[in-house]
Amino acid sequence: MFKKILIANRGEIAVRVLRACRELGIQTVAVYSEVDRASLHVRLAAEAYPIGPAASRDSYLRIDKLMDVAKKSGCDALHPGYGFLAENPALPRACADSGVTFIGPSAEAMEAMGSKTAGKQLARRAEVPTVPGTSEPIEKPEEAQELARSMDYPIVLKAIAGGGGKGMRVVPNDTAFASAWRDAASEALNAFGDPRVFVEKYLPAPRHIEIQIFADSHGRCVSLGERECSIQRRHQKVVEEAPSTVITPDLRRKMGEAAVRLARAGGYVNAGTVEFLVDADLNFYFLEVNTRLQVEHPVTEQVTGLDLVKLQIAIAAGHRLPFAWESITPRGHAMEVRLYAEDPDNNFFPSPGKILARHAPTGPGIRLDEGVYEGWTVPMDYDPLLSKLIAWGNSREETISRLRRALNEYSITGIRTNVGLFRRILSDQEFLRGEIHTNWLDELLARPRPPAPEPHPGTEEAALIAAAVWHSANANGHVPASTDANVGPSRWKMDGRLRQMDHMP
Amino acid sequence: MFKKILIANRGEIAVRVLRACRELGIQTVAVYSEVDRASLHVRLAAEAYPIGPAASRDSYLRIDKLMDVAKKSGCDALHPGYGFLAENPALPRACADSGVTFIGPSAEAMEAMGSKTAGKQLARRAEVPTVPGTSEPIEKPEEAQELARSMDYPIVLKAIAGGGGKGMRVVPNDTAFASAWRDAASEALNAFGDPRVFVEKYLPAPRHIEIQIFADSHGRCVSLGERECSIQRRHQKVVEEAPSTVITPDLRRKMGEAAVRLARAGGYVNAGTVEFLVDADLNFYFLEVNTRLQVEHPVTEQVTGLDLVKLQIAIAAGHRLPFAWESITPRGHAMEVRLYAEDPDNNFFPSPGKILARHAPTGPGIRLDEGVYEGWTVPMDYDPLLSKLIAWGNSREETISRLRRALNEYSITGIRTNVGLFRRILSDQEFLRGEIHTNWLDELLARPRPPAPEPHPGTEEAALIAAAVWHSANANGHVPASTDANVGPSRWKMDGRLRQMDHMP
Amino acid sequence: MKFEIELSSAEGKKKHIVELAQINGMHSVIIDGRLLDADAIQVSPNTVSVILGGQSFEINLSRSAGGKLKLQCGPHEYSAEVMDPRAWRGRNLGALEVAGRQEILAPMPGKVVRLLVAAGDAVESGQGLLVVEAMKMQNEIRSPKSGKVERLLAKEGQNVNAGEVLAWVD
Amino acid sequence: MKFEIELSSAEGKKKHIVELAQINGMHSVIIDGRLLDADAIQVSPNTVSVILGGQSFEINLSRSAGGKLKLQCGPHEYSAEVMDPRAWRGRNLGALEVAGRQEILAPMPGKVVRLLVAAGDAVESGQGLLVVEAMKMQNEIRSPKSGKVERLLAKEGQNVNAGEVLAWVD
Repeated sequence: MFKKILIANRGEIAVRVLRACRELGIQTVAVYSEVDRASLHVRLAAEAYPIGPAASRDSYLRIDKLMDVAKKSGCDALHPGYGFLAENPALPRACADSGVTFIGPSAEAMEAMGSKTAGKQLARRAEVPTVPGTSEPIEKPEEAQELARSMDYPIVLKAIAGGGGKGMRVVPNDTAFASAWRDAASEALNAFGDPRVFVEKYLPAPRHIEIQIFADSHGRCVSLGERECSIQRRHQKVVEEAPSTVITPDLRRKMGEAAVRLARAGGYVNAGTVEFLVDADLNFYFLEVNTRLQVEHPVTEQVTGLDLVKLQIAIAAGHRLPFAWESITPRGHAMEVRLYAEDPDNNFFPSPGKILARHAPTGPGIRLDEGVYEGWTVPMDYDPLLSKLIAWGNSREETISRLRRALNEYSITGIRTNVGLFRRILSDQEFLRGEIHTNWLDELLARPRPPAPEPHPGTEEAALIAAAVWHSANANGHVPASTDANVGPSRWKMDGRLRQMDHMP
Repeated sequence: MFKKILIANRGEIAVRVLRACRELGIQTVAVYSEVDRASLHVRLAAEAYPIGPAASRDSYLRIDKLMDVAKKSGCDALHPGYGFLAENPALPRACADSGVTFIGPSAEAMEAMGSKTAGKQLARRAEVPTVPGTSEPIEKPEEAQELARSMDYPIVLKAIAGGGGKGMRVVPNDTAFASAWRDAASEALNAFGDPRVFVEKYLPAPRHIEIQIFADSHGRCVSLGERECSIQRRHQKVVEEAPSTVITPDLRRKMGEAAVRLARAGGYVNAGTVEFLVDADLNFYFLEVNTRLQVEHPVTEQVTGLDLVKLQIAIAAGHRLPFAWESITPRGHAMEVRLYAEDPDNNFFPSPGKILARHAPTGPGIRLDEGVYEGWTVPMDYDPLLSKLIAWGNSREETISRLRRALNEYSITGIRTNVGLFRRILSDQEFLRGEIHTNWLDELLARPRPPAPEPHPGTEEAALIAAAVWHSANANGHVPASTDANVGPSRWKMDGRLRQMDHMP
Repeated sequence: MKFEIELSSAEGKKKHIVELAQINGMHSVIIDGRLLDADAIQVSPNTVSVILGGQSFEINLSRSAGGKLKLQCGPHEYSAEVMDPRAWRGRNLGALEVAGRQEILAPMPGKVVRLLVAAGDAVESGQGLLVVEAMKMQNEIRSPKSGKVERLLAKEGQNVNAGEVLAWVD
Repeated sequence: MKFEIELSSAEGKKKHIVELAQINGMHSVIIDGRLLDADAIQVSPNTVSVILGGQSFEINLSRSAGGKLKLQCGPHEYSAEVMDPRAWRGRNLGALEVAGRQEILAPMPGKVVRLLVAAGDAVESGQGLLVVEAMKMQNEIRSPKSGKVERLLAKEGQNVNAGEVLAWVD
């Protein structure tokens, strides 16, 4: 097994990988940009090295610096997490050159399956159904627009190097084409350093359902079942669950076999996800392969009981998959919500800044994969994902009720988060009935917001009292109690503590 | 189902019950003593009422006040948690008088099984093996000492109303009898308001293994399997796990059947735990019945996937047990450690006080049932249990490695905790081999402490730097960054921030 | 102690007089003359727990850029302006709003990646003015009204802070 | 800035000179004359993160009753006395210890439930002096030395604070 692993990422996924290493008794090395010095993954790591300025292209995307750190600190393996360089074949190549094991597929497998176009070609060869469209990048906008017209709108533009909806635009009609092309290309360039996009027929109201696969280097390849990821905003997943409410055992087997067929055709090793679109008649079409760990992997972990990151590490170390698919018995239902630093009441604008207060939920059925802490300043330079809240229950209903309970306990002060969005989603009748598709959330958000629930009687008075108490405690630069070793209880507890008028119930 | 439940408890268990109510859509009413106004269970509850001074006997043990709150707030049910009045038949009786459903067994069942002596008599009738000794309370110390001599030392004195090792003393020889009797009686009086104790033969080096049972009001009674609770200090459980490393499927069945037999004989309804001592030859002896939810119930929840508190509520509402034992398939291994506010380096003296800083672990396989928060002052008036940290894994090894990982992340500043004790236990070879018994921990603690692991090179320099940085930031009453809405980053980040000498790795 | 507090919510704003008083030794709250059965305590630097007639409320507070108090109580949000006795008179009535002309503020810190209009352009309400990138997302800032771009202060490539004026539309 | 810091651990105590300096614009740390490759930042009110030659340390700090600094770094604990330039001279060398005579201090806040000895009694080392109850546990306070109970300040039923003197044994 490995001695020391370089975690070439930041935020919650760096923390997630770090914890898996700890549990395996493997030492950890973190890297950080200038604005990440105080980040949780740096605090928790055994070793940490700076790799440059805030901008990703100068730090987390700099393979040369990563290799320097790996050598300098004596790492024998590297975990890329997701995003950044996770799907860039240059990274496994550089690792090979430096004698560091890359925890993930080979550069060749990435190229054979990673890019949307290559993946599509492979899918056709492996007889996996695909969505109509081009599979080659198109250089000239005019050319692409011609093709779009010939295919009939709506079409969708996708970045070759894309993922997570970045560099992706749906084009409803011909007039919208030009600006959509511009946005997609520039977003793709910013996010992946590659502006190339291609054109695909746009399926209305499909579901996004993906299969988690695992392949070892000894020829075994298995499916760990599906994740339902249809709740998306601007093509960005925000809620994921397993199992899907529409997948039958038979369909699950078919999709699993298709995914495994594809992986074998690509000579794939380690963890991967095969994304499908599923239409109203439960036909499934290959969408793309993510040649890495997914953000939403905990959903699969909670129902299978497996630790996918530990499995990735074991497979990279040459171990055999310690099980046959038959032995995996999913249990209950799991659901994840992605907590972002963004303002749902204001166009979901990003909301970086200092976290002044934070109360995180715990208790039965609740898992929190987090990358933040109270007092930390969320930088403006990276993806706004703060934490992932995952609930498990015996049924979808229990899982949702636990998620609701946890979200009610979750509060964060100082920055805006999208917690309110989940309150709305988790109480929507269509969602509760499982009647969802990839446009469902955008349509929900386009509808007039339902009137906010009446505040409980007294809420306004309580707010007024709180304002007065807080003002009198903090207005004159008073140091609140719990924040300093040296001062006593807060002024209010000292001389201003309000007491019940009548002490007996 | 119930509309509103009164939670007649405090601390982590009050929070635990409150969360179950939330998930069931049931309103919650909390009660608090004067020193608990700022406690977590009060903050999270929908309603909260004061019930008097700090001393339990003036607040949490006052049935009349609880009934007043129940009436005033319109509760239709009451959950007692554990400890306090949970095993006092007067509470269910008072509830019945006020038309409030008591979530637990009937007063009669409590009396028939609750007290150690009555439980023993019942066990004999139900042909469940018991430990030799008296089953009646003994009033006169002389009388008890006579009996002790006749039974041969060592013997053990136990409080009739006892639980959690309170009012319990092992007596090695005749000379130690008098003081042991005095301590047991006075501790029993303080803890339960009942000084009566009885005498029992003391089995050397037994295991404490208990069976979780559930009975509904429609005649179904099932066993949810065992919990291994042999890791105890002064007869107080500190680590619990399931399954036990020594229980065979056959023995599990036998013990389960015995427990169910006992429950049926006592006409028992709702959740209960039948405690057994298991000797080296795997003979099991009935110890006592706990007619309530156990502190360590999460261990069973993590392996069965069931929510025992929700089950308690459903059964009290007259629902049928929603399963047959056959359908419960335990998965993996679960282990709980009890985090106490006590100082393992100083005779485990209690350590109440203000929690200045707190970093709690999260992530895969980790559950935290907590009753505290940063900034809260732990009162000196109650049990020192702060939180319960529970880990789940596919194997005992994985579970232990997750628990170790979580304990390394767990830090609490301002008060002492027993986290260090668990570091020692979880790295002990005998523990790792599962070679444990109820005296094992006390023997471990009696042995000379193994030399502390060498601090990593640089730890001392790091401490010196931290001291200098913290001093310069806090010495002159400076408000640290993360603690106030109005001030900017901490002084160190402002003008004194230390930077890496060479920026490149 | 007596406070004049203007509380604003989605429903509108209203002034209240909140008095933290002592009545024969007991602390108590009087709001707009009504004596309330209340118990409040600051449980952490930015959180106050209020129990009002047995109902338990938890309010998170922070200071907004504008100096107002932001209050969150579960899903409900308020903003408050507190005037305590010390500051009672001679208080600033808040920044004057430039009537008619709208200031376009940066909603978050980020980088101006593209200008979609030029000073002097006529714009429709909802029309995109410029694109600000933050956290790898491109966010189009739209015009709140139909009118004319009076001034365009932001430049492409410029880093802006939250609340910074990007343009004026009149 | 320069600090004289006395660091105590299980292994003993030692004085160090810690200098937070600037060398051609770069901040740096010098301990006892050695220049270190270090980066430190206060991540929360009671926590400092230190990266020393690539090793990441997290230290939790708090002020002990005695005014000393308590430091926790994972399982390792230190206490420190910091003298900064301002307090350099004329500093208090710490409370004098009463030689020979031992003060018996309450290890935690609680209630004295039973006295096991009387003033004037001869006691063995390890012998119980009194019982303090806190958090429902009875804790026997034992004599640190063999000798005579010179004074017994605690009374049965009395509430005591942590660090309060209960008795003197000489």
